[in-house]
Amino acid sequence: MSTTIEPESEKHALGQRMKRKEDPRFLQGRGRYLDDISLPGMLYLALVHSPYPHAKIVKIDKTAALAVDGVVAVLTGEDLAAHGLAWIPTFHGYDKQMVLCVGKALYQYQEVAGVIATSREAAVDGAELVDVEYEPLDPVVDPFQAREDKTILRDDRENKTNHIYHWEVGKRAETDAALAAADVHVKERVTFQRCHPAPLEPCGIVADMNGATGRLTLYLTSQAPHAHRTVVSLVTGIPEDKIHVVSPDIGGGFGNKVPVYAGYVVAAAASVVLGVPVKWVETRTENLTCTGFARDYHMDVEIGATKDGRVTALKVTTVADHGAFDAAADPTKYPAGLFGIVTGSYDFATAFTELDAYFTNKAPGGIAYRCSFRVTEASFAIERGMEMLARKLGLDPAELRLKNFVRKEQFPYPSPLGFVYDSGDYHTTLRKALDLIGYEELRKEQAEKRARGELMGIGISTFTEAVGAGPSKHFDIMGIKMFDSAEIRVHPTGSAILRAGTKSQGQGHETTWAQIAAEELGLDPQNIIVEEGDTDTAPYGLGTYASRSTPTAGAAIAMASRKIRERARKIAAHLLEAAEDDVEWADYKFRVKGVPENAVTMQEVAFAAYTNPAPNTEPGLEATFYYDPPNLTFPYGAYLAVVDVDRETGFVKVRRFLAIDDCGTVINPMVVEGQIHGGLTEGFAIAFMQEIRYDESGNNLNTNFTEYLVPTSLETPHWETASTVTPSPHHPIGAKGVGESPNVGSPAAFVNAVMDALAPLGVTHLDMPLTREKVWRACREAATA
Amino acid sequence: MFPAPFDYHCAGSLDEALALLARYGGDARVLAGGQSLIPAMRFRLARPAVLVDINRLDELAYVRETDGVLAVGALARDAALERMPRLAEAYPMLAQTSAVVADPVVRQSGTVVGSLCHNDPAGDWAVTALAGRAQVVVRGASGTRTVAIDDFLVDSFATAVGDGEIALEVRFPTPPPRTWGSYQKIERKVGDFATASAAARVTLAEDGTIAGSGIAIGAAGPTARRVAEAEQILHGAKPTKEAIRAAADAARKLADPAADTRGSVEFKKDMAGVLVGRALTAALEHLGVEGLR
Amino acid sequence: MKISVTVNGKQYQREVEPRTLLAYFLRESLGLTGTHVGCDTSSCGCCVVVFDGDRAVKSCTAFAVQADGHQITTVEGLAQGGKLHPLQQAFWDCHGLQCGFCTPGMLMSSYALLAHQPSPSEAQIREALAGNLCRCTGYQNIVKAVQQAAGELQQPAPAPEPEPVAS
Amino acid sequence: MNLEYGGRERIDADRDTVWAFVNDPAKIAGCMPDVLESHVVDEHTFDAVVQVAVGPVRGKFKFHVVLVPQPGGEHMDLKISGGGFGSVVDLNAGADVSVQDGATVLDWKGVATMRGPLAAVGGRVIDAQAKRVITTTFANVKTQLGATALDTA
Repeated sequence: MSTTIEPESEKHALGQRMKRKEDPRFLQGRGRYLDDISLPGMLYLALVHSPYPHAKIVKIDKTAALAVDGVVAVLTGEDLAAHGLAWIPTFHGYDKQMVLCVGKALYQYQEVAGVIATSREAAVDGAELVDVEYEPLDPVVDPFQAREDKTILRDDRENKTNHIYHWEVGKRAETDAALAAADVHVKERVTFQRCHPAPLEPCGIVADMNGATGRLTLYLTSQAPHAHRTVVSLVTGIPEDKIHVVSPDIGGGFGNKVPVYAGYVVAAAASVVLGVPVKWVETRTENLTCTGFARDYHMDVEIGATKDGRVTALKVTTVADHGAFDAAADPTKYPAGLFGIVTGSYDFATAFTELDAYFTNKAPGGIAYRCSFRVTEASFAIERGMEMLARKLGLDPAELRLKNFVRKEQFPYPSPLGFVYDSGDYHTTLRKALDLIGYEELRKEQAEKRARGELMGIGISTFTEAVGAGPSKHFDIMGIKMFDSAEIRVHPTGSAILRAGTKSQGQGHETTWAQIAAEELGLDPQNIIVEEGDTDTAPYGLGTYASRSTPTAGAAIAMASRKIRERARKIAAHLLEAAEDDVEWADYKFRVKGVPENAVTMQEVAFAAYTNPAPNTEPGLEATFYYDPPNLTFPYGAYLAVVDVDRETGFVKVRRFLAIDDCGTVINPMVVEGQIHGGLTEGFAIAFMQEIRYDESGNNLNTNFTEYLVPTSLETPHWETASTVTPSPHHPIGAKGVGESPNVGSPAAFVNAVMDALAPLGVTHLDMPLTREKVWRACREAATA
Repeated sequence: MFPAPFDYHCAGSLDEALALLARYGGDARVLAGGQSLIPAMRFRLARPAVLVDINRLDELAYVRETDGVLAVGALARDAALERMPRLAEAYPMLAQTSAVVADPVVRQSGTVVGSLCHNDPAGDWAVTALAGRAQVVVRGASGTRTVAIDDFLVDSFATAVGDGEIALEVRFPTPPPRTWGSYQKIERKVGDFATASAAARVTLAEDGTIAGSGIAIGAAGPTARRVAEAEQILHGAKPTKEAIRAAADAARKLADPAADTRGSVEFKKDMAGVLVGRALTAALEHLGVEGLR
Repeated sequence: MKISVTVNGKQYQREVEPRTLLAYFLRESLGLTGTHVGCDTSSCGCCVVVFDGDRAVKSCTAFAVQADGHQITTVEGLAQGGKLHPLQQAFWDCHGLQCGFCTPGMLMSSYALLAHQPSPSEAQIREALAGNLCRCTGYQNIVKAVQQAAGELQQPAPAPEPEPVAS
Repeated sequence: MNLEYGGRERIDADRDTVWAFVNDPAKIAGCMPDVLESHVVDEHTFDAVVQVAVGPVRGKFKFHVVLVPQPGGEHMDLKISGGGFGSVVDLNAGADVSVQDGATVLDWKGVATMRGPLAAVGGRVIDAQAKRVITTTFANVKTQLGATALDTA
């Protein structure tokens, strides 16, 4: 049943539109971001990049660079090799990647050398003068060409092939048979272009090797500080206690700040060698050309259905372009992430999906850009497929979806590709969306417009995500299980400190985490301070990405709070002079059952915990909880886009966009709306303008913000939002996570809307981004055809 | 990124600026708004040995209407026009241009004259200046000369301003009665250079025929181009759908754009025509002509 | 060369290299790290500061030497007498920020807008902020915040009790 | 990014003179515009440093030029590789020398491939420059040969 949580009392912290506790420092320029950190004697690192996408490094001459005033050192791949740092393992450890080019450059802008100097300017002056002699090789930029293995890009690997791995799940034979038997059948290649998270704050590091203590402190733009410390320890052999990772305020991450990058390693190595702090802050060009990209999936989508519109089978065959190294950020056992969510919100009797990944002369990556691992690609594939099926069947796309949704009584729903969806009420959510936007009227208006030859489209996307990785029996990264953690200490006067293994990058954990604890403990969220990102003080956790924070750390916070509550009950019984079993927690107080006026507050209990502890009980009031989720959570939504297309110029005007999200229990509606606005805007950008494109000779064509297009306040549509609430049955507070749903669900809504607009012209599919020229060309070809 | 080292001179007077430019010749660049120059320097594509900063020359920061021309000084920012009261009524083409150059923050530093001097093939002001029959006043050691905009725009990123010279002001003739103009731009997003752009200005005679026009297109060749053929087609013609279509086709024919990430040659040529058509339609409809759609 | 510049009402005299960009001068010579740098192409607007009270300037696209003799306002100069500026208060009230990186530039561009246009329409606000990029908010709450702040600043009476400034 | 150029020059000199001229690195070097310094490496190769100056973009480009005459004395390839601004330009041009109604005709076309910051940021700037360099070079071949032809007449 769908309900909206209403605060029950002024004390109720959960579900409140509480203003963010982190904001005052950001609003006054008092945030502390990586580049704000400056240490005495600090040197600066600038990197030299290869202009060639594929070339032998013949020789590197440092002489001129070293002669530059202020230049202290120049490091190359050979220099790092001497310290065993020429190569580092990739994210999931299946491949290794060069830190600085060793022998070969494998993609344009790959890091070739590092120049360390006394000022940023001097470092760049030096980098300009590092003389690198290249012997150009033919680049392979197309994964379908790479597949032919005519040129082997990675001769450092045992297997002399560009093929990285094959992955499949589902029933191949059964699915093929069902597709062959289907009355109606659609098949289309749907490409999700290479794009980039491009957070406004670039990645960076200040590495500080303290010779006196032998301790290496790394201030790092890190979404996963603990994981990074462990990786550094494993790679360098430095004991973990001698490494201190501090992730300061982060200016947006979106997955970009999960991997380890060359600049980090070179700066750290330089600090170890030189014994002084070294700072590296990447340029925007470095961010867009070297650090983790996302998507680049080429998906053949095939759906079978009965003539009355019941889907029978789904098959998706994917070619993935991973670039020069297999640095995709996916859990170890899931090389294609959670792509198995590709059956979406629909009840398929059978399904099969397989994927092959290839090396190309492009930047490495394949990170979870504002989405759970590969869930955006999967959602786009199925939602485009359903749209094409509706067109082929001559059915209204909303009707087709209502016909095929998993029904609410089917939850927990085992999907044919191996997930067990926790909860959902897809019919209610889509119907609410159709009512709110006035779907019937819009279809009427569209019919009239079409009669006049005008192009108007309505696009639907009813996606389901799989987030919150994850249960330790399935999910790990380099062996580390993907649980997360919380540690809460209640002070004598009833204020508290809460630390978690996650790391906010703008999501507002300092506020929402406090709200969860406050709700569970009956304390004032304003008096609960939240700390994250310091590996010396935070409990161990794998960090914030893939919408995992609320499902994992959010749960840990609730559980740690309940542990405290159980301890507190003993103290309360002591104060109330009642038997522990007679003491109940109700209305944010401990009360003697049947005698509600006989009660003590958590503040009173906290004070007693330090001043008057119950006999034979441990003094103090704190708890730690490591939460291993029993399952993923499955947030979902129903999105509707309305567009008008100018057939003369190909311009698409997004007239309306309605997003209804169901992320289970809502911790802070204001923060949730903010997350949705932001995710929709990134989805809009990907649908219409954002792409990392390489030309046939391997040049990256989108190397800065004049070419990698981020929409401004003028292009960005006005967003309409609403919600339904279907709590997760297995999460302590029923929350599912929301930060990424809008970026997962919206691209298909936009593209479906434009394709619906172009339907009278017979256009069935165009790949993103839907630039003016693409739409213009489609209109013109239809006109001349 | 950080610029290469350079010597900086802040001119206290126009004569001082000219003297500095005369002294350093080709090694010196004038720094006005700096919105194209400084990013180029940050990428070290531009590495002038000397910058001559004219930002202290407040006497050049004017936009004034005198004897039939709107004179825009070398230090007048785009925003100064954008914010000018009644500009939209008196100089619609300029007002519309001033609202779409680069982005609103860049416009608070960028200058109109600087944009003309940079002469990016996809820049906005050159297009409007051509359609508006503007003139540029250039001063050097040898004196002051006035150059018609058509002669001013020499080649992509090249103008009639020689080493040691400064473009002092651009002059837009005040439109005669029964005249209206429009600037149309297709950009991928705010802050982008034009994928295609067009400016059109038409004057109607008493009898309702077209007495004269100025039509130009941008991002359609090494520099902005006047579509003379379209101007001839319209001269003395009745303002009809057909006339507009013919003018638009002339623009399509003339356009010789370079393919880039903004679009193919084919797309840009067609957009040149579409935008000329839209600019003319907008201008004529404002003048009360009906039945153009 | 030596420059003399007034930032947030305080006068500074510093020796700078001509090529030093204003953004880095503010951040590193004056320690005012609220002004951020997010790109090299004058696109993102994280570095916007205000010259002489009403001109928004991308300080990564200006040299420190150009600030000589000017009055500069940065995000650190908005809050007065322990109270947030109505723009800051409105951004907080309306959830007009998330990661906070673009926020200083957004605030300063809004500040310059209101200096010229005290009661802007939503369309005018969207136009005026189109030189500042944000990856988190989708702009909607930022626009709402600027409208609220404009309203507050129009009030003759002082705005309703703002939150105390956390230091 | 790839840029394509081409052109045709009618030259007042006989075919053999033209063929000899375009095969002489010293002479071709002399035809390149804005050459600051050049030296001939061997009978087919020369290096040149060219002053690039387009709008705000000013700097030096180093070019390595190889002339590859094809047997038959009618077609020759020019391979020009160069660099500057941390970027790379490779230019492959081909020229056909033929006689058409009395005059010697030089047909040429070239493709320039650009990599690095220039391609990314200065593409539109450098396009104009590359076009100018190669067009002027072949135009100079015509004028210089024309001149010599007249002198010897």
